[in-house]
Amino acid sequence: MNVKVQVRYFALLRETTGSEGEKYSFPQGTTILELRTQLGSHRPEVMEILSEARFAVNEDFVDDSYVLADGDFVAVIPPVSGG
Amino acid sequence: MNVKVQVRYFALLRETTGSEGEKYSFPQGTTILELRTQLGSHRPEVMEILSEARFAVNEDFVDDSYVLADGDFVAVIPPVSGG
Amino acid sequence: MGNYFDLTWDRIDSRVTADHVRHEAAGAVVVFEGVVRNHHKGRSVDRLTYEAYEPMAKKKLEEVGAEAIGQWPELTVAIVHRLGDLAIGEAATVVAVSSPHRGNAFDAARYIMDRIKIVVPIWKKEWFSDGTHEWVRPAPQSSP
Amino acid sequence: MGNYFDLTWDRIDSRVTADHVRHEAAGAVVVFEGVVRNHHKGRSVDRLTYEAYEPMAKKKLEEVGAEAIGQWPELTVAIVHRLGDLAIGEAATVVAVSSPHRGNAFDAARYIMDRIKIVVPIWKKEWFSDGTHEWVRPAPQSSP
Repeated sequence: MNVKVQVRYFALLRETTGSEGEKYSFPQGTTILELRTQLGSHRPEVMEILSEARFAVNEDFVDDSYVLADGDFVAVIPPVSGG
Repeated sequence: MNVKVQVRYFALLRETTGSEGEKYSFPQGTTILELRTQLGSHRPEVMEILSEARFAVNEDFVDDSYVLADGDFVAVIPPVSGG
Repeated sequence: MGNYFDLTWDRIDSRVTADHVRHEAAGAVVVFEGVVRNHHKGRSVDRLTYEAYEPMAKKKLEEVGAEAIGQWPELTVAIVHRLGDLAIGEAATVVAVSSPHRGNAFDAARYIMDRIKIVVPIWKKEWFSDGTHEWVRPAPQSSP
Repeated sequence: MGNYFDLTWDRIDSRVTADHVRHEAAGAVVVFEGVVRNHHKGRSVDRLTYEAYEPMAKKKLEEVGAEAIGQWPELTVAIVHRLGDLAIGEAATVVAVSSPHRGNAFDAARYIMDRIKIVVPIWKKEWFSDGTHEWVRPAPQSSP
């Protein structure tokens, strides 16, 4: 069985992909590290941004070992510059 | 020849002396240290305040070695508490 | 009155932000305003655009406030961050803190700003006077 | 606009004080307000009276500002100190500084407050709720 996740892009990543986000389906057990790699191979133009980005799931930062759950809302967070 | 100075009191010192200040005449060569001692012997009730006070002449702090000049305006500055 | 955290698309009134933290036991109020300036790294800037992952940004502002109160329990904190297009001189962030004593108020305001720049998902695009624009890549020493 | 130093017998409007330091190259504005609080060393306070050696106090505020600008040349500084009778919640001092970057603005505002409490001839009398009153003898850790 696969897990379905919603991936959301912001700022530079949104503009470079020309997309607010995408829905993906991954095998159960897929981690953020694997997601990071998959997104990069799917969109080579954002590989560098992805390498610097953190990921948030359901509004909290997660690390690369986080295992995706069905229905997760995954935000890709390039280095922030607020304040 | 003597030097005439105006001594000015503020805050606790003004209230304790019941005076805004006094005019004094001292022998030439009198220092702030000597003034401090004289004021204290003249008004024993303010000895302790005087021992903690700094002195300003013509709106600048001076140290105990300052020699009074005729016409000096001498302010006695108890520890400040502004801000 | 009390702790307050908000994102807004309207101009921030720093007086209103500060009023949230005023109370009778607070002897010190420190207000920080991060303002759009007309230059960055030697380049002339015309305006800025701020974009946020809004629900997470709101939540992280609240968390940063809670962290500060954890460190300085007598603190009251208000943080407002602006989104959208900002002209030179407009405030992007206003942080107001109150405390019985000033040392903690200064420490807390600075701590909050440092943390905002790390954990709050908000991004800034600079529109330069030469017609180009760029999403800011933060460097520790480059920020207001 | 620019550096500004004043003593006043009227309520201080911190917005007006802050407006003195705003300019297009200033990315950071820090405003400190020292506010009359309802307690001091565990005693309940009703109001305060501030007295100054006025010409010297004005001059020393200017000197403190000049010292800060000497250390942080990009700084703009405004300092206003209140005199007379103040109620709880009213500002006794407002210090506003602007700088291109926030670190210097925080450092400078704190420096200025520390210096004011040493070199500016202003004295504070506390009127306690028990009917007594006392000129404050400063202790480094006791001030807002």
